[in-house]
Amino acid sequence: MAGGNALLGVLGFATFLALLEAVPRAGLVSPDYLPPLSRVGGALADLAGEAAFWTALGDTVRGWFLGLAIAVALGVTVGFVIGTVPVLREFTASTIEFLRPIPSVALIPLAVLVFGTELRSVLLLVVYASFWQVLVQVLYGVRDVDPVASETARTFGLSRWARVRHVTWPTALPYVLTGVRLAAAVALILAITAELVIGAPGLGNEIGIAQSGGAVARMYALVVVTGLLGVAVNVLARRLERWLLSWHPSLRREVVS
Amino acid sequence: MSETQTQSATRTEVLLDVRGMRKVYEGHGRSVEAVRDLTFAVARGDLVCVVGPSGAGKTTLLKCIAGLLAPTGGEVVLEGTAVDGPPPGMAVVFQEYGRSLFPWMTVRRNVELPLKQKKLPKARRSELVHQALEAVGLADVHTAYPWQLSGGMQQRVAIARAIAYEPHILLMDEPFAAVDAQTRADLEDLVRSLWHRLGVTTLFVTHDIDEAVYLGQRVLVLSSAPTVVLDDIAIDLPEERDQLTTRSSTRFAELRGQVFAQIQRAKQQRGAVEPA
Amino acid sequence: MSETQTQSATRTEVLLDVRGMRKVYEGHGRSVEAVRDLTFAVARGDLVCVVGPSGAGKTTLLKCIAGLLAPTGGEVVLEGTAVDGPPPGMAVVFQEYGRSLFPWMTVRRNVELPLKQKKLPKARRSELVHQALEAVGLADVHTAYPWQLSGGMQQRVAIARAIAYEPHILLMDEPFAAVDAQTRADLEDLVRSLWHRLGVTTLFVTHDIDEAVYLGQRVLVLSSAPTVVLDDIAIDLPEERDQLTTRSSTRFAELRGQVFAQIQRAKQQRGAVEPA
Amino acid sequence: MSILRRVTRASLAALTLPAALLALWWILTADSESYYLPPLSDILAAVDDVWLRSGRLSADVLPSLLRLLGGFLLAVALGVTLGIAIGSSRRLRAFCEPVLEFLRAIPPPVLVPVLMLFAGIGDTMKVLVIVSGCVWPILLNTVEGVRAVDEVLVETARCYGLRGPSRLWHLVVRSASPQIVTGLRQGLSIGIILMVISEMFAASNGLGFSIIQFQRTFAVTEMWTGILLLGLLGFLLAMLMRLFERRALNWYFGLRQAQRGGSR
Amino acid sequence: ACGSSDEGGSAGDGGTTKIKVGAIPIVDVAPLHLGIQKGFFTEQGLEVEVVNTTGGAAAVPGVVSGEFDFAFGNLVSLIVARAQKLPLKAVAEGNSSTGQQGKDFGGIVVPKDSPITGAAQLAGKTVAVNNLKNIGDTTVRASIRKAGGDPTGVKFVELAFPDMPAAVANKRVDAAWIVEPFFTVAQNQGAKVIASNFVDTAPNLTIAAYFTTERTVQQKADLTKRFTAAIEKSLAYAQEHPDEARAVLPSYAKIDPAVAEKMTLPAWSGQINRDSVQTLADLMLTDGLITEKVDVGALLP
Ligand SMILES: Nc1ncnc2c1ncn2[C@@H]1O[C@H](COP(=O)(O)OP(=O)(O)OP(=O)(O)O)[C@@H](O)[C@H]1O
Ligand SMILES: Nc1ncnc2c1ncn2[C@@H]1O[C@H](COP(=O)(O)OP(=O)(O)OP(=O)(O)O)[C@@H](O)[C@H]1O
Ligand SMILES: O=[N+]([O-])[O-]
Ligand SMILES: [Mg+2]
Ligand SMILES: [Mg+2]
Repeated sequence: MAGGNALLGVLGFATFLALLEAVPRAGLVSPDYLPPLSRVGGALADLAGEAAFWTALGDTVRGWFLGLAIAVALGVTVGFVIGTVPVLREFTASTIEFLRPIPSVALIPLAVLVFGTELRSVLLLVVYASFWQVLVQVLYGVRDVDPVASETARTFGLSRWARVRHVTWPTALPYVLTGVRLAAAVALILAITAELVIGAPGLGNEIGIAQSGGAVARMYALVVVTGLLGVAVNVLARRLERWLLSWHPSLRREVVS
Repeated sequence: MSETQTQSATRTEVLLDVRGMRKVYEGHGRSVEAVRDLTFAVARGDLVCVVGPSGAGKTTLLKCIAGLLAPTGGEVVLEGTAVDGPPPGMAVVFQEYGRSLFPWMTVRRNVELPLKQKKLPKARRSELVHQALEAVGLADVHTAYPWQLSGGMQQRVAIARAIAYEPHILLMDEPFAAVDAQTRADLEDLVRSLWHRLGVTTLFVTHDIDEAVYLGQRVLVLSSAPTVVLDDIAIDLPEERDQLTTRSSTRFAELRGQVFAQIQRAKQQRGAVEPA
Repeated sequence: MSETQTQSATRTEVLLDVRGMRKVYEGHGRSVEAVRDLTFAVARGDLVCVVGPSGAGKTTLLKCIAGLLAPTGGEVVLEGTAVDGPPPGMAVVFQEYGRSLFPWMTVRRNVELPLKQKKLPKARRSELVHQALEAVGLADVHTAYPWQLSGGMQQRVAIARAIAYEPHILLMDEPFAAVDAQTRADLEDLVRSLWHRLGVTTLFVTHDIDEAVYLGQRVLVLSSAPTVVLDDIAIDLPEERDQLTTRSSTRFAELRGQVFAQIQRAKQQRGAVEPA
Repeated sequence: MSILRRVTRASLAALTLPAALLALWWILTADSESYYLPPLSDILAAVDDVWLRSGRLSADVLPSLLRLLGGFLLAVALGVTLGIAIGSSRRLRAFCEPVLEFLRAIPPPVLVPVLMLFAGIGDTMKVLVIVSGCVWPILLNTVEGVRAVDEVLVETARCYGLRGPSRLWHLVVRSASPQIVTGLRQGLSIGIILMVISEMFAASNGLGFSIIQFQRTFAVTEMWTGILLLGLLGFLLAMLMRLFERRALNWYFGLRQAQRGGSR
Repeated sequence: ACGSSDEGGSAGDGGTTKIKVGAIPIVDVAPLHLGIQKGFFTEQGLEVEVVNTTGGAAAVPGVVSGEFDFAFGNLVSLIVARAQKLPLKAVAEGNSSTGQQGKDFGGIVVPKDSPITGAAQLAGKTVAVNNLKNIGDTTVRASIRKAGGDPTGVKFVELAFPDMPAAVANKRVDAAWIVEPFFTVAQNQGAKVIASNFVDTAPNLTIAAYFTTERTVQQKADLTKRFTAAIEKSLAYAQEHPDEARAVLPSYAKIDPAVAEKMTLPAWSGQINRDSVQTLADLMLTDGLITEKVDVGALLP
């Protein structure tokens, strides 16, 4: 069954790739601006041979991963604290709504001012943007706890911590994982955007250089790399989900009957 | 507090005191007076059965005693202090048994969780879990998840969890609704032996009159909502009960008839209230 | 198909045919053979009660008949065709009544929804909804949401939904588990009168032996899992039944004893299988 | 009386923390020399000049809002429709997922050149940039919501022959609606971010455009007024969203609250 | 702020000072990279790390915060910053217009079959520039004025240089101000050049400069002197050896070799043309980029 799914996924991706090859070839857009896949593939092969590319990839993955890890840790902690204490939740709601839409991009000058073009600048932006994704999911997840389950826990004298650990956490876990998946993508986007705009080393910077040099195929090759990174991240997240959530209705239904 | 004790010795000490309790559900365009005025007391070590028509407010009452709902009026006093949260040492078997089991834990872990909370050593926990599951006839499903079980099996897991906990107050809300007649009889005897052995003060909600009479020392009959206590019948059957002989005794039939008559009254005078 | 008919006239026409049905649940480290080998037939217009110990596979059987689960082996044939999805004109009352009501709809809309699906005119729908809720004693909760009701009330909403639907096959899985004795008696009579009036072929799962004997024309006794049919007892009580006279008749007591003995057998020889 | 109390409490809850934070900001920056952190008093004093008197409110904020609205609605339509389809079919999900994940990982700024090829440099392009970002949380949450529909409800619906649009609305959408609404909220806030990003390209007006313009011309005080305005806008939109949520999920809040019975 | 170099710019061990220079990875900064390669900076005891920026506006905060010791930025950005009281100081020329009509390293192009033949006809049309309120729109307006047109009705839109050839070819815009290498790319795809806006603005217009803060100039006078000496030597060398300047491009920019071969290089005169900068500042005042007259003397060395 898992094999069948993977096969379908490969099929879907192949269809997509065929489309990418066909659109410029059919003349729907000029291949000068959107080169057909085969040419992008050539550029991709060139990239793979460059040490600098691998360094850039490493830089991006490091910024992304560190940022994501910090954001998830912060988001989950803050989310559970706020979510399980109704007064806190009530009093922070408006502030969260206010801070959340302030785009990281508007913070770029601030980031450069404080941290320069170092990794920490990228981290600031990545953490800021993905933190909200996790936080909000956690808040919703905590809200979704089945009262009968939590009452059961209360009557058996489970402490607040034990209730969080055994009732709230498992209920919120599916939400948290969705949050992590959303945040992972946002973090990747922000890492690359920050590199692009600030000039910190990484794939984004490489994209910027390719763009300002007019190396279209190379630029798309780099874009493809970011996309593939995204796919890899998702595959990992799904693994994690399957492992942690085998009891969840959305997963167990696929096994039963 | 948890030492074994005979019921008669402590009959006079009031453990639970429900005084003029009232509960009105508000909100979402409906305001329902579920319970109008309930007053009764339960002595330490008592086994009280509560019967009443569907929608009478039995679950509401139980939740107020468990400290899960705040009464709109009156008060619930447990061991001398007003209840404002689940008291320690209490176990509840919910009517919504299916939802009260954690779907992310196996049956064994579900039963074990409260014991962990009690900080019992591992060996003792494992022993209690085993005994409890054995007692409800589920010795062979330790590693299954609740949603892999039938309705009656789920309900028995919830019961096992409560008895493994060795509470000194036990609240049960129609705990045998989903099990077959034979299992039900077995479980009834289980509850009585548990009560004997541990001296657990027990409040048992049921809609089965025979069950109420067979199990209880007292049967509280509630009217339909808005609820009051219609009758409080002492069950003077011998302490040692047995499914065959007890149920076929004439006194059993008399008591059964008495409760039945009250319930009929409860159903007929819907709304027309007359406190007991 | 839906015209009123007497049962005897059509006794011979087989509506439902369960042939060598087997069901194994797989997955999550457990593989459970819930049903080993079930074979029986139900004639059009029959009222068959199914009893068996908790975990016997009664719910599993019902779900296979309803086309909600695919049997692992054997087949379920309804009106001559193998079931592979819920057939039209069938109503089911689930054991998990609480979860089978839509929490985002009021009681009325819950009952009305399947009727809308049937494209009945508004006036007719409204009439059916009214009658059904009246019949289960819930005439006054039309605008409440299911979660504002007690457990027994929720279960009665699920029953009202099934009867308002005017099905020609009715499957009920322990439908009266959460209601009180008096209401239960009323609902039993409701089911019988519905069956008389509409000639609905009915399969009724219960764990109450008295109920099974009182309601059914036949009682199927299942063994515990892995399940086979232990006995198929014809209930030769008079067509007109009455809570008082019928239940106190000697034939009733005999039949009751017969079923009870079989159930005892079912419980004792757990695993040791011997088809009926 | 009790309504008054409730309103008072709600406003207190909404205003206390922001007020405290603003006060803190005010005090910390009162005699700030830092070029990039001007005193809050200066920032607030500049709001009137920068946004109200200059007519920027209608010249910049309005077009931004319209584009945001267009992009968001399009994303909702797309996200919910696709989400239901993908959530309901395991095969479709397996088929689409890698491609969707691929597209999702592509940063909108690098998507812009491609979008421009197809949609030009006008508002359509900007709306599409917004869609390209805020469709994901809506889509993902819808998929998860649809996948988690209670089995017993699914079976009930099957038995009563609930099919087609009726099943879709009465079972799938309603049941997934708490999750869908979560997605809408997330999508909205990402939409605002992308509104700013989209105005980094081929724009000549807009709130985000103005902020970036201030940033580039080193008009730091003005830039801060813009950031504040953006936050305020997000806040107001979130409030609207909450109103909608209260209406759409009335049953859900009732269900939870009823089961808690008002006790904590 | 956590800049990389310590107070005083003292030489590290071995007598070299590490500095960070912010520069946009385009043709204009070829001399910097070439100079590093040639060892002109090492001669001055400088070890340069070039950090890519996205242009002057992005480099300014880096310089102000001390993250960069020096950076490359266009003069309009620097004048605007100066008008905002940012204490910036130019230390050397960055690059300049070639001053030859039709043979500059950038200009205004229109689609192949456009009826527009001169800058005067741009009135009322849409023109793409890379940044609004910057050197592009200011100099395009100057072109229109010089051709006798009215610049008030021109509609400018922002478009990144790399996206301009496509926008022109697809007629998304009526005209665009483009610089190399995209200037050549656009012409290869058929676009027509109708004006050289830098040439129209002022003779030998200085476009960009290397700059730092007043504080660095005062407190690290020696470092500033060494950097200036090295970059001026690099500029002169690049001006004299255009082939080497072209050859250094692939080391930091990704330009199609065929285009790199053909395109026009900017001028690296080594001198900031003060008059041209003042002209630019005056135009900015006219066009409303700044609100008060700026004395460019304070900005220039
Ligand atoms: N959350 C709620 N909101 C509004 N009304 C409620 C709520 N819960 C219960 N009620 C109402 O209160 C009354 C008593 O309900 P309760 O659940 O206590 O009855 P019960 O005696 O347990 O019934 P049953 O035997 O059917 O379980 C009913 O009329 C019910 O409709
Ligand atoms: N989803 C499932 N996965 C695995 N095993 C299951 C599943 N559902 C039921 N079973 C198993 O199948 C057997 C029969 O279950 P079923 O629910 O049919 O019993 P039942 O006769 O309805 O019992 P009850 O009277 O308690 O409702 C049980 O042993 C149960 O553990
Ligand atoms: O916060 N973002 O700019 O994405
Ligand atoms: Mg109840
Ligand atoms: Mg069952």
